[in-house]
Amino acid sequence: MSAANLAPITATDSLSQALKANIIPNQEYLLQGSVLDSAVEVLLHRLRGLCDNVDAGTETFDDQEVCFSLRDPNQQAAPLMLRVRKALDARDMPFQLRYIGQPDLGDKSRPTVVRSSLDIACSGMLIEFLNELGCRIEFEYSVKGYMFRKGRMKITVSKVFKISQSSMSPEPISQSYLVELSVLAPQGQDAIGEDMRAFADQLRPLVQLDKIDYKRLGHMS
Amino acid sequence: MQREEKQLEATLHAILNRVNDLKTAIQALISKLENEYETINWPTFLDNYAILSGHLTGLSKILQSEVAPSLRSVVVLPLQLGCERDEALARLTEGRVPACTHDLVPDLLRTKPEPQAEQRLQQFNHKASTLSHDTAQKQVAQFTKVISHVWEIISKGREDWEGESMRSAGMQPTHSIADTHALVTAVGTGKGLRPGMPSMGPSGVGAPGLGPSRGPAPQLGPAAAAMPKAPSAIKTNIKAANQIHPYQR
Amino acid sequence: MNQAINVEQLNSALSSLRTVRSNVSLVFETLSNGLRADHGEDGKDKFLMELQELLYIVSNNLRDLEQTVNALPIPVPFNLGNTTYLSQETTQDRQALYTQLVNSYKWTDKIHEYSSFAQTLLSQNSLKRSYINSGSTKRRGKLQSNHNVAPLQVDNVINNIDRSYNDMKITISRPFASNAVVSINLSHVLKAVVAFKGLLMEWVMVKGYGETLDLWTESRHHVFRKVTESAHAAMLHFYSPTLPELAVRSFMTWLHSYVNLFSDPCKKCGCHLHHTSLLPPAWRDFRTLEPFHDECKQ
Amino acid sequence: MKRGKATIICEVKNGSYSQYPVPENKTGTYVIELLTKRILALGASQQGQFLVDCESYLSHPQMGTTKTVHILHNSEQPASVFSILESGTKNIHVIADGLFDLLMMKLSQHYTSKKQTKIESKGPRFELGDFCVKLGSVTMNQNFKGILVEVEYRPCVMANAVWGLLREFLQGLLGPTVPVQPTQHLMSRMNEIYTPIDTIYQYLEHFSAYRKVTGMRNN
Repeated sequence: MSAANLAPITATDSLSQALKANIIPNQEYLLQGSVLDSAVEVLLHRLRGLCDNVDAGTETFDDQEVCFSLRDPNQQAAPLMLRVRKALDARDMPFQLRYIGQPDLGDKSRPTVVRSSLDIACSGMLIEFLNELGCRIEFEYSVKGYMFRKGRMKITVSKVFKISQSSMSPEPISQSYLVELSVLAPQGQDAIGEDMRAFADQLRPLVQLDKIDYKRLGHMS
Repeated sequence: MQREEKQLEATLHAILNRVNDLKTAIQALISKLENEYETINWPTFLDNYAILSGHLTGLSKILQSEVAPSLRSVVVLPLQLGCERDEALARLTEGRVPACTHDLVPDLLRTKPEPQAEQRLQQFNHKASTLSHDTAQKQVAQFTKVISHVWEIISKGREDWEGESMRSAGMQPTHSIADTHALVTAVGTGKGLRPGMPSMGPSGVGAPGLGPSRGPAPQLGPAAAAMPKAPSAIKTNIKAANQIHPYQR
Repeated sequence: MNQAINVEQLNSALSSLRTVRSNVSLVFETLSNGLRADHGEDGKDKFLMELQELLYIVSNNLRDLEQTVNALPIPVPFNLGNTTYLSQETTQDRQALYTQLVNSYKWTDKIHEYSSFAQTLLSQNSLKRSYINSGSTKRRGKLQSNHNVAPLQVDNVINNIDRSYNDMKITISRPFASNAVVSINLSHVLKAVVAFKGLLMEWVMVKGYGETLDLWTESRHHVFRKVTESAHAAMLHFYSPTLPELAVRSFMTWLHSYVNLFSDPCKKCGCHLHHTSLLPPAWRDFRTLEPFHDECKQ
Repeated sequence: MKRGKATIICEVKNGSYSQYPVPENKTGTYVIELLTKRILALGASQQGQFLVDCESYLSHPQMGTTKTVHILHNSEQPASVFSILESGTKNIHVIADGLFDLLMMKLSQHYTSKKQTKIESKGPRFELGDFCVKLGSVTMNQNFKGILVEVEYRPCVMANAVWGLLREFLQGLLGPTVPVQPTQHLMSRMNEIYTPIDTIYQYLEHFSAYRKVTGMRNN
């Protein structure tokens, strides 16, 4: 009997192996900023010069994101947030289901926000599934913009739109584009944060990419 | 006696090394000046002076240290002065000192500063010692003032220059902190994205946000009416259903 | 006689041309070498003198050449076709004509060779399907037009067939110039691709519903390889160069009968699967279109 | 979504296998060996092993009506996790990548795993012409429960068209007296294009039946 005839290991086993080896990219390193509409062209131009995936023009995306929350049944912990993203410009692509944990800003010496993150590609009736699971839609919006890649770093420059009730054209939230620089990596690879800082510095003074705690901002206003 | 000799030798060796270092550094400096004066990067060139001064302090440290005292007791006695070329000396000095002549020896073997210099030094020392504490303080303050003024001018100039470079690209400020915060909170907590409830935190209690029905909306059976995606027409249903789903409250 | 003189004159013209060339190259060589040691102290003047001398020689030679050329009788222009333009372009790399000429010569030569072989073979073997036996020159003319039909006409024929079936979708593409490659989607059962030459079918490949279609790779499923075999047989069976449209239509009708490939049992043994090959009935009778196993069809 | 191939899964029960009386104590291995011999005699070649497992999670009682999430893996689609949510009469499925298992861990407050009902079907996998046959012995909590035979006919994507053919094949393999019935799920999707989730639904239906039997016995 050849090696191919050995019994396949169960999915749970392979998952726990992967967990042990720490190869699952479940941490997101994140820097955020924005750029005014008037300056976005300059930023794009600069990114075209800096990034890898620009041979065949810039990559665009047009996504819709729905944010769900799942209450803790014991009312103890904060509700679990799940986000579903689907591409409006490529309808046959799978949905992206995301779990994002609490952001950890750390002290001043930490270069980026770190938050736990699970990125799961899904197909099927995901929205309905989440609804039935007990999730509740918190809010939704659409994002439209450009995606760049530099090594492991992902840079998105996007406009955030409110979803309008009627068939009106979607209404942008502000006169700026949201700029995000992120890397998904397994736990403990903090060195990437320095790389991200270095890259963020290249975009100054056009964009100021920073660690931003939206939780605190939300309470402030 | 032998131990002392050994010590002396070691000290001399150390001094020689230092002097050699200094020499090579000076050589490098000179050759740079002569050969690369067109392409030279002046800030890095200044670093050469730092190297020189490093070597100098190293040398003076050795000379000041306790190992040195034996040197003070050693006398260098010019045995022979002459105008003839001394090959051995020339080789030792790499051709700089061809002969041990009368006009060179006083400079080379000097152990004290020149009398004129000594005099001036004394003058300065005297002036410093006679200066009152108050005047000294005053002068220091004045000096700091001048320096901080210069610093201000420079930093202002830099700001202007940076602003200029941005303006020359055809823009006023390119980003706004307020917009950044608005966008980040919107994406993070949904602020401004929930129709009908403008600034509610993520844990907001109350009627669920009524998301407009979207693209491939799932078919909502009567059982699913509890879901917040239901159109507003069946708001009452939501309430009723909420009782069935206590966790939704 | 006259011709002999011509040759002599030509020769002298050519030789004077050669002299001009060699002297001109001498000028350039001297120029490129520049001042040499043997020019001595006031080398500049000497060098200029030398150059002047050489230029003088060249101009003399040029005059000679002009004289001899003028003395030549004006030749009757040859008709060289496009090759006359060869002289207009001097750099070899830019015209790239030579290799093309050689290639086209080679191909014409090959075609000539093969066609003579084909001619002998065809005259020896009397193929039943071929029109050659009929010997009628009229039909021959017709056949040629079947190999070389206007794309529009082919489109019409195929689109007509497409319209007559609901569950068989036929799409035409022309990846290779004018010849159509037709891909057929038969319900959710199979896909096929047929290469046409004019209105004559040249190649068929059948594959499963989920597979990617191309002309050359075989299906990964046994059953569709079998169907491909049958389709080749059918293509040859229906071949009729005189009535190409009928052939295509009959082939398509036959192919359409595979819509029940998996659901209908064999007419002979009554089973879905043949007991040894474990294949469904992958053969369709040409006339009745009834399903049979390959092994049951006799 | 990737297209699948028409597959039926048939349960081999002791009773229906009456032609070859099987001693009670060694049912599983004996039947598997017997079927292996038969299928090899038909000219099949063994191509590895297969494994389908299913774990079910129950919603927290605080969350109202009980809902069940079944998480299934199939070694034929090793990078995918199939998740089926049973809510009342409705079944909603999602096909996700492997990280979905991690998400279920995050949801452990809301959905708790019923470890004792973890069930799997595992065994050799054969290829025979265009057929792929999998002989799985079903174990729940290390206890042997029965045998499921999966037959996949790869050229065809419509269950309806190929049903007769598959039944003929299965009856040829298992014996003509074995009743071959499509599962409820397959019945409803006879005229659709078959996808891997359809296989998963069939397994789930069979697995649920096994669990029910166990539950009754326990009562």
